[in-house]
Formats: sequence, C-alpha cells, structure tokens
Amino acid sequence: MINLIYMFVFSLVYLLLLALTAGILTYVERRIAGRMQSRIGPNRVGIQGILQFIADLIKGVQKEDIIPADAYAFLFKIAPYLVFMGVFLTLVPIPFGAYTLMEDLDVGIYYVLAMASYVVIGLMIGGWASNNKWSLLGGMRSAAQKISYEIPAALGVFIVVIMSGSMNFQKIVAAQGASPVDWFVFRNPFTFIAFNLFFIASLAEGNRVPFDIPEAESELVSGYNTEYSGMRFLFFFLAEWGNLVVIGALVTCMFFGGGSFWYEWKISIPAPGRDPIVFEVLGFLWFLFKTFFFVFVIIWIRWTLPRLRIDQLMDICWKYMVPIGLISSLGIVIWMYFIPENSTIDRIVRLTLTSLGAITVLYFKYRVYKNLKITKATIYANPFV
Amino acid sequence: MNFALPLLEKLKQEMTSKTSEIIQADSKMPILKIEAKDIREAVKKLHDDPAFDMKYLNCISGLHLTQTKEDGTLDLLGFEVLYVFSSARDFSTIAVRVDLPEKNPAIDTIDDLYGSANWFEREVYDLLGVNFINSSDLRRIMLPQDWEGHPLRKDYKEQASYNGMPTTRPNEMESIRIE
Amino acid sequence: MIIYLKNIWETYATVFEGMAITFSYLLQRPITVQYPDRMKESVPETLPEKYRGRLMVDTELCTACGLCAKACPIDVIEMKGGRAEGKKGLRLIYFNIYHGKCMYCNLCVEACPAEDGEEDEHHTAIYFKKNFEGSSYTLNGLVEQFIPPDEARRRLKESEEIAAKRAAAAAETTKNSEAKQESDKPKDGGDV
Amino acid sequence: MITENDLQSRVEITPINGSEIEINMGPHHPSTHGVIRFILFLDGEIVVRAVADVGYLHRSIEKIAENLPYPMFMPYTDRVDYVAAINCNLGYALAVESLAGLEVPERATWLRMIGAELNRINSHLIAVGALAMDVGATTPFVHAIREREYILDLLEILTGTRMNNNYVRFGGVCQDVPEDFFKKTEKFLDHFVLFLGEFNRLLTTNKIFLERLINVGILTGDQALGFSFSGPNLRASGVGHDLRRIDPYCFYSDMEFSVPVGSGVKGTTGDSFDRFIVRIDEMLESVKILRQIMSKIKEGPIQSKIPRKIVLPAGESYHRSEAPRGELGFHIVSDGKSNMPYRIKIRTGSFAAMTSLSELFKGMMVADVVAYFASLDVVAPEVDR
Repeated sequence: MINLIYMFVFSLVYLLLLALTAGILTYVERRIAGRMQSRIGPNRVGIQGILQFIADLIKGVQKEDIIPADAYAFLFKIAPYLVFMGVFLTLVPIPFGAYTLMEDLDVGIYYVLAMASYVVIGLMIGGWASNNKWSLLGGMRSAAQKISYEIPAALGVFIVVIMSGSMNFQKIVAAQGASPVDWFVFRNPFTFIAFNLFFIASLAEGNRVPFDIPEAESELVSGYNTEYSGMRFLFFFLAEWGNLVVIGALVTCMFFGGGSFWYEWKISIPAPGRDPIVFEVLGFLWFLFKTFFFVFVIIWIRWTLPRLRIDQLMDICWKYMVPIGLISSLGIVIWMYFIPENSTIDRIVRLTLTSLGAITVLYFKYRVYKNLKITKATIYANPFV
Repeated sequence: MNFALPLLEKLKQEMTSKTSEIIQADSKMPILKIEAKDIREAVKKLHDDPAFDMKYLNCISGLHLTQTKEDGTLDLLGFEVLYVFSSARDFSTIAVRVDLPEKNPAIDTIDDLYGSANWFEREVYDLLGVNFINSSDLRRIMLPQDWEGHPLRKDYKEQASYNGMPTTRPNEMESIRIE
Repeated sequence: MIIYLKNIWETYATVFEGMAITFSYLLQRPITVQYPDRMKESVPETLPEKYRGRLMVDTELCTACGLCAKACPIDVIEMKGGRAEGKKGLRLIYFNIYHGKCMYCNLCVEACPAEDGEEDEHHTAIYFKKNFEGSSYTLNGLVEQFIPPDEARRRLKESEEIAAKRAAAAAETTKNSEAKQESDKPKDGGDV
Repeated sequence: MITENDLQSRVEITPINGSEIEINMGPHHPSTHGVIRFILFLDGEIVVRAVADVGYLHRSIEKIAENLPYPMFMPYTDRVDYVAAINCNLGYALAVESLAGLEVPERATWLRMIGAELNRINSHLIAVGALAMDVGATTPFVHAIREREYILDLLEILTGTRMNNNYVRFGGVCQDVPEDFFKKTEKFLDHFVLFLGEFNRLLTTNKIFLERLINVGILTGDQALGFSFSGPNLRASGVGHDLRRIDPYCFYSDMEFSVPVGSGVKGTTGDSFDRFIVRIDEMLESVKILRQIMSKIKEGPIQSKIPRKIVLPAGESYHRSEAPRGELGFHIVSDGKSNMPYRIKIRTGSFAAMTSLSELFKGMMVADVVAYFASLDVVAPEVDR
C-alpha cells in the first residue's frame, strides 16, 4: 500500500516536471531557432521571455476545442492523450540517479521500446479520426515510419544489452564508467555504430527533422494534428517535447554513462563519511546536463537540415540502418568473444575512439571559427540580446 | 528585336492558299496575316519543317477588334488571335495573326503540337470567348466556370453579383462628401 | 559498395558542416530589431531621404490645381479648389486622401507643380511623409481630411458666394457693356 | 452560401478509381507560393493525375490597362510580379519607349539596370530560399530572406519603396540616387558573395537536400521548349536562352557575363537541382554585372523630355525582356488615336512554367510535387495577373 502511494506521488511529480520541462523546452527551442536564423525569438513575457510557454498554455486553454463535424468524436478526443501517455510511460524505468527513478524494472529497455510504440496508435487514431485527408496521410506516414525505425532502434539497444549483459537500466549504467573512455559510445566500433543507429532512429521516432515527414508542414499542412485546436493541440506538443527529454535520457543512459560519476566513487571509495544524498544530487545534475545536451543537439539538427522524402526515409532504414545494425550485432558478439574487457587491444581501441571523438569536437570548433572568419562576422557570444 | 522578315516571306510562299499577307512589314514587328482555316497548316509547317524549327511558342494573345463610331457606340469587327513563335535554333521570332468573325469566333487548336498551347488558348477563350476547335481541355482558366461573359471584350458588362456576392465595393470616400 | 560507404560519409560530412554553420550563428548577434519600443532611434530617422511613407498635403502651399488627383490611377485623392476673399489664386475647399487605397506610386508627387524651393522635409505641396504607421480600426479611419469638414463647408459656402457674386458682377458687366454697346451703336452708326 | 459543388465546378471532376484518393492542395497551402490550387489524385503517396487550377489572384490587370493612359499603368506592372517589380517596370517602359521612339539618358539606363539586377538577385534569393523551405530546411530560407532585406534597404534608397517600386518612367527613372548608394551597394556585394559561399556550404552541398532535388522533375531541352519555359527554368534544361544576350536591351550588350546553363552537375540535365543551381550561378553573374555598372556609371540627367500625352502609332508589337522568372512579353496594341492602349497582353514566365504541371506531376510523390513546384519559382500573381 505504501508502495502504491509512493508510486502515485512520484508519478504525479514526474508528470508535473515533464510538463514543465516540455514547456521550457518549447521556449528554449524557439530561442535557439531564432538565434540560428539571426532572429531574437520570444523575449517579451517574463525575463527574456522565459514565461512564454505559460502564455501559450493560457492561450491554448482559452481556445475553443473544435471537433470537426464529420470526425469520429470519441477517438478524436482521446488521441492526444494516448500519444502523451506513450511518452510519459517511457519515463518509468529511466534512472535519473541511483534512487531517483520510478521503478527499477529488470526489463527496462524492453519496456521502453514497447511503450514507445504506443505513440503510433495515438498518432494514427488522431489522423484517421480527424476525417481529413492530409491528417490521414500524416497518420499513415507516421505509422509506417515508426514501425520501420523500431528495428534499427532495437538493434542499437540489442548491442548495448549484449555489452552490459542486462536489460536493467541501472546495470547498464553501472557497466559503464564516469570517464569517456568507459562510455559505451567509445567502447568499441560496434557500440559506436549502435549509438548512431539508436540516435538516428530515435529522431525518426520522435518525428524530428530530418524525419518529420508525418507533420511536414510544407507538404501535409500540419499532418496528423491539422484539425486539432486548443488544449488537445498542446497535448501533441507536450508529447513531442517530452519525447525529446526521453530520447536524451535514453541516449545518456545507454551510451554516455548516465549519471555515473557517483557510481565510480561508490565502487572505488565506499566512503563511510560521505553523504549519499550529495552524490545523488550531483549524479542527477550530471545526468540532466548530458540529457539536455542531447536535447540541444536534436533541436540544432532540426534547424539545420532539410526533410527526407518518404521513400528515402525507408531507404535509410532498410538499406542502410538495418543491414549495418545486423552486421554490428554479429560483430559485437565476435568482438566480445575474442577481445576480453580491459585487455590491451580493448584499451587501445577505447583510447583511439575517445581521442577520435575529441578530435571531431576540436575540428568542429575549428570549422565554426573558420566560418565566422570567412563571413567576417563579429562575435557576440552572449545568449541574450 | 530579332523578328525575322525573311522567314515570314518564306512561310508565305510555302502556304498552299495564297491569301496570306504580311502586314507592318516596315515596322519592328512584321506579322503574317493568314486565314483561320490555314492556321494548322502554317503552324505544322513552322513546327516540323527544319527550315523553320519553331519549337518554341512564345505567346498566344487575342484582342477584340472594334471601332468607335461618331456617336460613341462601338462597331464590333471581330477578333484577332496573335501567335508568336521562336526558333529553337537561333531564337529568331515570327508572329502570325488570324482574324476571326464577331459571331462564333472559332479556330483550330494547336495544343497537340505545343505543350503550353493549351493554357494560352484557355486564357484567350476565357477572357475573349474565342473557341478553339478540337482542344483537349477548353475550360475557363482565370474566372469561375459559371461566370457570365468574357471580360476583355470591349462590349463587356460586369455582372452585378456572383453567387450572391456583389462585385463592387462601397467607396469609403462617399461617407465624407460634403457636397 | 564504395557508393554505399560514400553516401554514408557524405551525409555525415555535409551534416557536420551544416551544423557548424548554424552553430556559428549562435555566436553572432541577431540582425532583427525590436520594433517599436526597444529601438535606439526612431525608425523614420533611419529611412532614406525620398522614402514613400504616408501621403500628405501641405494645405498652405497647395494651389488647388488638381493635377495630383488627375495623375492618380486609382482616385485616392478627392479635392476641390475655390476662390477666397483676399487671395489671388485658388484655395483648397477640401482635400481628402483615402490611405486604404493608396499604392505609393509617387505619380501625384511628380505631377505637383507647387514647389517652395526649400530643401526641408518636402518641397512639393503633396508629398510623402516618412511616417509609415497608419493603421486604423475602421476602414473609414483611413480616409484623411486635410481640411476639417466644418472649415471645408465654410470655404465651400464662401467660394460659392464669391462665385455667385462674380457671376452677378460678370452678368452686370456684360449687361453694362451690352447696354454700352447698345448706347454706343447709334453713336458709332452716326459717325459712320 | 457556397456549397461544395460550386467549388468543384471550377474544375472538371473525373470519377475516382477504387484505390485513389482525391486531395486538394491549395488554394491555401503553405507550399503553393500564393494562391494556386492543385487537385491531386493519389494512390498512396504517388500522384496518379493532377489538375492545376489557377485564377484565385486574377486582378484583370490587362483590362485595367485598357482604361488608363500609358504612364498611369506603370504602378500596375509592379503588381504583375511583386518580387521583381523593377524588371516588370523596365519591360513595360522599354516596350512603350521603343514604339513611341523616346530617348533615354545614359545615366537613367544604368540606374535601371542597377535596379533590375538588384531585383533579380532579390527574386532569386526568394526562389532558392522558398525551395529550401519547401524541402524542410527553415534556416537557409531565413538566411536568404535576411540577405534580401539588405537588398530591399538598397532599393529603398534607390527608389523610395521596398517592394512595389514603380521606379522606371518613360524616358528615364523617377529619382536620382545619392552618391553613398554606390558605396553601400559595393559593400553589400562583397558581403553577398561571402554569404553565397556560406549558403552553399549549409544547403547546396547537403546530402539530404541533394537527394531531394536530384532527378526530380526532369525536363529535357525539347520538353522545356515545348512547354514555353523561359529564363532560368529553360536554361536549366540546357538551352542557352537569355534575352539579355539574344535580344539585348539597355546596355547588356556591353556587359561581360556568362549565361549559366544546367549541365546535370549531380544528376540529369534539367532536374530540379539544375534549376536551383542555375539560379545560384545567376546571382553571381548579376553581382558581376552590378560591379561593371558601378564602374561605368557617370553623372548626367536621369529624365529626357517626353510629350505630355503619349500616343503610340497605330499597330501592334510584342516586346520582351528577361525578368527573373523568364521572358516577360508585352503585346501592346494601339489604335493610334487615344492616349490609352487598345490592348495590353502580358506574357509571363510563371504562366508558361505552370503549363507543365499536370503532365509532370504524374508519377511523382507528394513531397516531389512540392519540390518540383518550388524549383519552378512560380509566383501566383504573375500567373493570374
């Protein structure tokens, strides 16, 4: 009983936090998009416009909830909640810290993959029940896209599961370490591929550019949410930005060591004098930092790239990602059989990959600098105007 | 302007009916005036004959020929359709003109020869009411299908309302007139 | 196979390059300005000299010749001139501009013959002000009357009176001259 | 009350086969660039047949022309193609001047050319930006619009207005420019070349963008000629047709510039990417022309003496010039008595480009429809006039 109450309170807190985060993310995305496009972005409501999402919320609630005359009213009404539910439920096993999680499921990853599919049902129902051909096209596209991209995502997850030997998120995080050398992403070439597979597939599952064809505004007007208005429309958006957090958190957990600077310390220094709560909070913050870095990357990709066509989308999935994923899953097994952990080769490979990653970041910095120089731009690094 | 007079003379000589004439020969734009029944023959020749190689249709334009009488009323004289073609080789341009009667103006279509001719013809049909015989798709293009009249005719009177919508707007200046 | 790998490489490389460019914009200042309340200087000051903003008329300078109204392709200007007491030429009776219709084509300004020779804000009677804010809650609010209606009515009456007076005077003179002619005639005839 | 039947009466409706869905793209659709309507019959994502329906922006400019004196029609030519207003002004002025035998002072011709070329860059920026927008890349679009804003500022100094300039007059231009205009233009051109390099690195080389355009909507040279394409669209199909070369007006015969022709750099000659890249190249050529003009322009009068009442000699003439969207032809008929034209027919590049749609759309995907249509750079008011 006490467990139930604990879960109820916890999920309520999660719900509120998710809603708040998603709201702030809409603001953040608009600001980032604005800067990338030489604009300012929303900056009128509150300090630097931080309360913009609340203004949007109030406006959304005030709007009339229109249900088209020929729509299938019941399904039309519940579709946004199904979508939101799918996103929210994926949060259950994600470890924001050693204790900061709703339920430590043994089949955590499996559960996440299953729950992510819920979203498809919501989108399809929404598209179909609107009785609008554009919405229907959007719904169908989204179904085709999500079901296809489950496979590369699952293959990416599969490699991680093999590496860590568990489907439990806590154990996956524990299998990695605090330093970049220990992260799965730089562990060996196959895990690096797995990271790419999973990240790209999650972009597709989250309907983000370059895979946003279900809502492609220049083709399908707005896709499955064309007919929605008011609060229901906002629920779609809540789900979309909530999804960003989920993607960021999953990638952090599985490839970037989670909140694991305390794991290392806990294992190496049992430290009776140290306060576990401090480390819990620090781990949580570290986890959040990584998560939001990936959220930023996703936003950044969105405002850089064009959109794919649906057949190219399927091409990428079936011609590129699935074969590569299958080869890598075979490869990881062979790798693990021949090269035991912490052997010399393993260490060399880890170090090489990590330094390659570092070089990429440095080269990126150089390109940014070069571009600023070529276009003779004046640097203004202040995020606020 | 590279409107080519020699090509026009060549076309005139090769036409089977000898009723065609070159007008405005000394101006910047000489025009070959032919009869309506000859249009397909002439255009086919222009399109297919390698001596002309007029694969490019610049424009089909039309106008309502009228004359204002002394008492201010209009004398309706019929219609004119002007075709402008360009050569695909050196882009020299020629113009062919056809005059049509006021009653039931009709001319053979050329939209099987030029991909773009259909839309140009539709525009002439829509705005002037010239009928293109055997056209693959002769519908109004600019105006609604149930619009009355053809606006570019000189004797056109705009309908007062369309499907219950008035076609004119009140003038805001009326409200402040002091006279 | 090479094409296969090349495609993957190209995708990554070009996406990388594109992301570097968009990131470089995060380090630059936005070029948009926040209109109207957070501008450093008022916008009309930044506009070029001959900017076509709101169509205005200098009622003092205007000689009521009506060329602008004639030059306008869409009848934006409605105006009338009339005689006034103690003034040599014509004076404006009313001058109305319908801003809702105006298309800022400059034809009326070019037609205006009334120039004051000064290089100030405007040197013709009808001119474009640099101010471009002219929104109104009603369509009717876009009609601007440069002579207030009461004043216009007064002027109209005055000019009508003068016109009537002059007509009467003209009639008088013609009558007089006719009478004169009448009276002169026999004299002339006599002379001949 | 407008019923559905009334709306459909605009086009011929053929019965739908079992597997097709009929879908209305427009009149209000984000990617129809104005108010154009396509009726697409889809089999899944593939267009089986399509009907293009125009006329929603028909303002009967040709009828208006018959009731206005020649000089008073000039502002209306702005509205034929509002993206390239000075080019339309110029076409009309040249037609009337050549018929009436009016002289144009040298400086006025140079100023006209400056206006026309700035406007051409402006128009092509809109074209490439809108194409980027329609394939989903938002940021390049905003960057292109930002550069266009600089051009509008220059045009503001040159003409006094930003968009519907009404700059050209018979026998000259309406106003002279201050000397610092040339310095500002020089500065802008230097910046613009740099910008174009950056734009290419951001968008043109992007793999996704290339994939969306290459081999989409291929038109061979013969086909393009048959559809009366002109301007960049025709040149992209490999036909070197540029009226500034073939039929020179102003001082274009003295200018050194090359005519970019599509050569199938990445795919087949005449595909959408060729139409895109030809526009990019043309902007660079315009920059070259502008630099030459700037070095040659001299002080002098800007307006020659013209008669108060312009009456053209009786007869008809077809005068054409190279606008950014291709051949802009004015068929002017005069009765020799009145100061108003008897008839003016305006032949525009967009109208000709539209003729190809119904045929080319067959077999395309919805996303390709958008990309192909955007690559044609059609401006709706120019189609309908």
